[in-house]
Amino acid sequence: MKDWRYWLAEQRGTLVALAIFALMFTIYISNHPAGLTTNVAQTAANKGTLLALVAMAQTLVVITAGIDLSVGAILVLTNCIASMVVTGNAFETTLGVVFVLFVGALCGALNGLIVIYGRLQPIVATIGTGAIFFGIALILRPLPGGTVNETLADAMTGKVFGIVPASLLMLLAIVLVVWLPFCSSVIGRAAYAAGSSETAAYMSGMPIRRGKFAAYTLGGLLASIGGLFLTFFTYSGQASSATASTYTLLSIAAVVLGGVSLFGGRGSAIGAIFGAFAFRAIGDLMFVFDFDALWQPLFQGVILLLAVSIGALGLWRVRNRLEWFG
Amino acid sequence: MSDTTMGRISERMPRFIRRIEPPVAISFACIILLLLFGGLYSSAFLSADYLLQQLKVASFLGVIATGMMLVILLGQIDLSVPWVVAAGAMMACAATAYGPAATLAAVPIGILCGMLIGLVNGIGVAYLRIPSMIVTLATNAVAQGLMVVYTGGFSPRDFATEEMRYLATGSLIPGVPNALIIWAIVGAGMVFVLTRTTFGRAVYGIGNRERAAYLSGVNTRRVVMIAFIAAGGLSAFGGVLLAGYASKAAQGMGDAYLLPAIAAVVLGGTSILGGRGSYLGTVAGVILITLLLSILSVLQMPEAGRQIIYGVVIIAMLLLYGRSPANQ
Amino acid sequence: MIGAEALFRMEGISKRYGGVRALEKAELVVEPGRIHAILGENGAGKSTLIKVMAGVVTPDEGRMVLKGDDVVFAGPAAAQKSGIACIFQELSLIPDLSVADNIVIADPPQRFGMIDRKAQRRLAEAALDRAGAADIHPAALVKDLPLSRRQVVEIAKALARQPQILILDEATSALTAADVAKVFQVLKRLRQDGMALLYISHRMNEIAELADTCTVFRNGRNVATYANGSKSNDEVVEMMIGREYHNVFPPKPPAAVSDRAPALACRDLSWAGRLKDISLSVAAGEVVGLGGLDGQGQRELLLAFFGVLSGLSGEILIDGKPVTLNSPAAAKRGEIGMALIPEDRKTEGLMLPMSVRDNLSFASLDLLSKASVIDSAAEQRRNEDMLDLLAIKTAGLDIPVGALSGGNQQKVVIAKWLMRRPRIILLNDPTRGIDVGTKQEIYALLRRLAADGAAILFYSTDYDELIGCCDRVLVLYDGAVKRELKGDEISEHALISSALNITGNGHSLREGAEA
Amino acid sequence: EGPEVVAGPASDPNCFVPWADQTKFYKYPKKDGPYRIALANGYIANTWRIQMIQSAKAYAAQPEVAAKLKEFKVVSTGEDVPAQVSAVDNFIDSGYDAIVVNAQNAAALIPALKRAKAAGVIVVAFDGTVDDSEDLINVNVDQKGLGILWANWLINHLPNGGKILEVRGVAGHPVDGIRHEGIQETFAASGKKWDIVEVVGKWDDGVAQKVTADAIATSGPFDGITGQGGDTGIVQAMIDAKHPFVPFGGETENGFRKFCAAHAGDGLKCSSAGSGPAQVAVAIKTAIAALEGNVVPQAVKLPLAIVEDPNFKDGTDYYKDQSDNFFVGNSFPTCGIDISAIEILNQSKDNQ
Ligand SMILES: Nc1ncnc2c1ncn2[C@@H]1O[C@H](COP(=O)(O)OP(=O)(O)OP(=O)(O)O)[C@@H](O)[C@H]1O
Ligand SMILES: Nc1ncnc2c1ncn2[C@@H]1O[C@H](COP(=O)(O)OP(=O)(O)OP(=O)(O)O)[C@@H](O)[C@H]1O
Ligand SMILES: [Mg+2]
Ligand SMILES: [Mg+2]
Repeated sequence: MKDWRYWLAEQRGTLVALAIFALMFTIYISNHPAGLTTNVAQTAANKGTLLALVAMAQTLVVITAGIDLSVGAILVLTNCIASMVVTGNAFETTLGVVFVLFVGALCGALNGLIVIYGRLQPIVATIGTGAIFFGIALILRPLPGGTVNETLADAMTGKVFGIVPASLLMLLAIVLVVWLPFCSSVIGRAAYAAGSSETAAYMSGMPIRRGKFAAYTLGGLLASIGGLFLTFFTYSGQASSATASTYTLLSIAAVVLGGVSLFGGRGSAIGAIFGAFAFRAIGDLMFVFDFDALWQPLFQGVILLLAVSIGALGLWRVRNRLEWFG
Repeated sequence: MSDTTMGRISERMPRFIRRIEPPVAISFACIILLLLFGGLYSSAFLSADYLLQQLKVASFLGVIATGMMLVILLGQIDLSVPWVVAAGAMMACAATAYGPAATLAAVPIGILCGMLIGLVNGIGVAYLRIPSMIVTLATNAVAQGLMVVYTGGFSPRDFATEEMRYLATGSLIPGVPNALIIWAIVGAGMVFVLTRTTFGRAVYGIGNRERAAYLSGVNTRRVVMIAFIAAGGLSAFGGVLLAGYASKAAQGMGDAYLLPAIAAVVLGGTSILGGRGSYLGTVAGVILITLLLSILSVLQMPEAGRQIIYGVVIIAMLLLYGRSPANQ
Repeated sequence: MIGAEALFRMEGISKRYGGVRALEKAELVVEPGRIHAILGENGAGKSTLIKVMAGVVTPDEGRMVLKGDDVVFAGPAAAQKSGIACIFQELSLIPDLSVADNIVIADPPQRFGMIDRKAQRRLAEAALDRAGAADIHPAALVKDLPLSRRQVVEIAKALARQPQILILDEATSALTAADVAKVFQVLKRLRQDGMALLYISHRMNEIAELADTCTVFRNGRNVATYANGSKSNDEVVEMMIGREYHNVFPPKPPAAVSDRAPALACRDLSWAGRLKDISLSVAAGEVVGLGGLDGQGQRELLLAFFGVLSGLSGEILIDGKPVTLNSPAAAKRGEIGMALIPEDRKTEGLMLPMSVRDNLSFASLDLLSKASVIDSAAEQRRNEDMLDLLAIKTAGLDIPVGALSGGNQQKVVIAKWLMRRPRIILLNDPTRGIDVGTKQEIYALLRRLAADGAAILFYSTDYDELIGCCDRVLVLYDGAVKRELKGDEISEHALISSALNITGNGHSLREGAEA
Repeated sequence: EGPEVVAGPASDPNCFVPWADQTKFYKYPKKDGPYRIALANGYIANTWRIQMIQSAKAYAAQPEVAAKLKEFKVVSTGEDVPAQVSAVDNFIDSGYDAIVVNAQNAAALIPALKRAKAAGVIVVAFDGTVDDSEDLINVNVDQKGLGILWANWLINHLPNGGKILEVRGVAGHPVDGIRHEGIQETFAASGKKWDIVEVVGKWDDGVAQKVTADAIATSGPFDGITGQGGDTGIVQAMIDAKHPFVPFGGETENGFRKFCAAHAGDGLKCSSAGSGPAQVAVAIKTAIAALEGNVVPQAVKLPLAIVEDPNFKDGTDYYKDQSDNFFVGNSFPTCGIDISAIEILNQSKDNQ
């Protein structure tokens, strides 16, 4: 029985991401003036969770061999909407949350429809929809501001029992409620299959359209959870194109660090979560090392370059050069 | 439906037009439509002044998009454009601090800096087999870091040299901006490379199927690396021209060029998956994007509306002709 | 046959692609409990016909009747629901999913809306077992399997659906005799169980052994339907190609003894545990075959010569001189002059969306250019020469090579290398999926090239081909040369027994399978 | 615990000018020095921010300031708002005494301010201020006043009204919005007839130049121009298009002032005012004062660094031979802060 070897091979990307994260985070914590206190953990968890949500959203789309360059814009749009509707009493707040999630799913669904029925390449289709989503965000929130139900916001960004960051529990819940059911359903398998070989999937009679549509829609949904969380984080909404493009690019970096193949069909959202946390830990190193402020961006760039080059180590093992080409 | 209509229309056209692919034809048609639309608002949109100015401004994007196209034809992408543009411009201007010889060589120095970053991209993509989307993201961050350090610590000189000014804003042929001539030369070079040289064939081949190209005895890694170096050099050259236009270099001057460059290439009918596309399409795409942005700006459309229209136009145009074939 | 009720019937089916008539009023009657073979040269319309049956292609006209009811399939899923399972020529496995995932892909077992992995595993193991491939691990990823194993997985996948009609479009083209024998046992059992089978193959001996009924297609029409065995081989081939047909293999010249160093040789070549101390030599003018079961290192050996593998130990000698080749680019260069016709034309040989011209020239660009600038006139001339030489059927040099029939695509792959006039030609199963007419041309061509001084090393899964074509055959087993057969020693018997590494009197597996 | 609200005036009334009459005065519990102070910066890759960081370092290195500081740490987190908020959290957790913030999105700091207050950490925001919270000290120039100033300059120079080109900043940014508001309101209140053409220059010379060129070609000529940034590019576009020089209300870029000085005689009458990067030094100074237990206003209003035609002097108001890209207005004499922009730019790597 060498089943575990197959399992290991399948999870390699996730495990590498976990290892990078563990390494970076250990360096960070062992140099942190305060050490690993619950507050430090909470700060790291909140920041990581936000990126992890966007990275998961990106993963869903990337699995289908697509890419969502509008994911940051969805984040920003839902952030702006959340800063308007997630207020008031418990009932109103709940309605607001549902509405925000609905809008996110709608944006994702729109992407999906354009890609599936419009037969456009995802990368350009989402450049277009991203501009549209951002434009709407700007109409809704020409200036930063707004409010959010602070009780809910503090609860979601706080600690449960004074120890466990609530954001991590939320992430866990999302994995259990959204990700695991998705990837072990027929629809999810169709999404993977479409990403791996769309023709073969079609010939095999798989519901590839539904699979892709579900992936894009859930991607939008996850991005909107990110938007909600961003609102909890900041108590406000801002239509910032910088935020949109930053998170789009970071989500791609996190997804790759998390071992998800940009060519589709391979990888998991759990890997992307570790990728996101690893990426955040890279940024945190800045905090604990006494770098001149002007050298920090360079340092961060170099670390990123090194981190993405880790995958290249596998090249040493390649003895058949055709394996270069996947 | 649109395919067959197009087919029928194209049959009635003269032969040389018929050979132009639908994306190119539609892009040019959209350009004319856009101008007519602008002309309704103000006849100034149809003035030679305005059009030449658009072509001049389009030249910067055109040079940058040329490099982007080369990379996209390989099935890759270059996200390092923003800071390669800035680095090229800043380094070219910086050269002026190092004596008259360096000042004369400012333009090549700027381009060389871009090629160096392109080299790192190329090594990462071709030899380390890292997805281009992520290597170029990282080199963009590194280039930004370098420029921040440089600006903060080296008392940078950032005036464009006379030569740079001349290249971007002068006019050797009266009435025709030099930038446009440069774009024409770069474009002609690109057309020649793509259609007539072994390198161009290899680019298309690799874009279609790198494995088959490798087994055909093409040094695919070298081709990919050279393409990235060229793309870096062209981005930097675009930056140098921009610096000449603005008469100075600045941080962040390349930010506005990444997505338009990709959009221009794709609107011009080049497949984002690689292996397919013609330079004429990129020319159309560049002019289209430049005009669209300019007209929306001048119409004083609020930023929100502009973003929405920009997005809608991209999607609508691609729906017209950029669709992948239906499932057989 | 008489009295058996037609399970499925196709009437007046036509399909055009632009100007190409893939099918023209095609008819087909499928009956339960019978194996129906479909024959025809490349591009005759066989694949198109079954794609119509499988719901992949919508016909322009005609009707299909399943158990007396008219049916129209909206897509492959609809056809599958009606009990039609199809193994497509170009396979339809998902490379990044596991074997088990692929086998149950159409209808995975579910619990509470989730896929039940345990049940899936059981189903997959059972299906693999039935297909005679219990050695394939259900958790392995399909992309890690060689083509021959993938074909078996595809068969298992079709079996797992328990269809009423099973279609195999060249589903065994990459299998060696041993695997084919196992598959045949399965197919015959299915026939007994009352399933209707459609079988497409270019291997005449397989059809002779397996089929009950045969239908011959030519240019999109059915030419004849007859009971198997009622026509001679040559008659059948003549129906297929529409002209007279004789001996398949060109005569072999007498072995010439030369004291020149062999054009290609290797000494103690080993690689990554997959090649073990291989020593061989191929002289100019010689056609040397590589035999053995699939996956015994033949592919790796060819790749090793062609500079694709790194970490080789041992020596490769060209004209007696040791060389180090680090890439195909190095291997094809002037002094070496090597060419490799790769295994999979669709991913390794061609760029399907590019024109015939671009593909033909692609390996020879260095010869067709001065200072890297392509000489279009020379290119045009050389391309036209190659079209003539190999009689490639194409509507022009500027159409995408993907629009040619499979056989013509294969000719383009060969032509693109012959354009370089290589001195050493490595071929990896070059006639897979190619009709007999074309095969014959390729055999003749190989002989001509050898006569002109080329050294040819030729791997084939088809024993007849090795027997008919090769001066010598080296049989590989587990990465090592087990046996060298010369002249009259090359027989099916000898090939099979040495392939299985059986010493003494191994009996033919095909005979065994028939029992 | 938070500060005690006391009556004014501030300990250094010349420097710590309260924003408005109602502005509260704070007296934080006195802490013993030397202090650990952190600067949480966001984006860094533009000249203003680089200059700001250099100014902060130069100020913190001044002997009398350095004597009060045990540690001065700078972290830049890029354009990512949550990352900056987390950096603030991290500084709180690491026990810094005060945090100075140049916020990407000031409104987003509010939750972090709660945590800072609970931990007894003083937060001073500058450049972008948090108006909806009183758990910090704001330090800023009057951005709206800037818009009003520019508009008034044009109104004064164009007695009959006319056609104005307004080049705006980054859409969605509060500073752009408030400056725009100031400009619009002032023009509307002037009672003259104005035709205002708005384009978006994103505070970037290249973008501003391009949109100005387009605007001139299609809607020009203009009688007056106001630009929030990228003004060098705007003038460059005028020159390239041979647009006549007209009155101009703009920022404090050296390049812009160079043009203003050179072409004043041709009609380029400028009002150049803005928010110098050295306001970071005022913010640090405020933080130290608060830590020392001195009375400070909750919101400090900085003077605008204004130079208007015909007062442009080479060597003080602009530097002819230096880069176009830095912001000249960099001294706050009322606070005793005079960090010459040119000095910090020329600070070589070695003597930092
Ligand atoms: N998708 C398509 N587009 C255009 N032409 C097609 C297409 N599919 C098939 N054809 C044409 O239809 C004809 C029949 O093709 P088909 O694949 O059915 O041949 P075949 O009998 O399967 O040949 P082979 O033995 O090579 O598999 C060919 O001449 C081919 O040119
Ligand atoms: N996308 C396409 N466009 C145009 N023609 C096509 C296309 N796909 C297939 N064809 C036509 O189909 C014919 C055969 O195609 P197909 O792929 O079925 O061949 P094949 O069955 O793979 O051939 P072989 O059996 O020799 O391997 C070709 O002659 C070609 O003209
Ligand atoms: Mg076929
Ligand atoms: Mg075929």
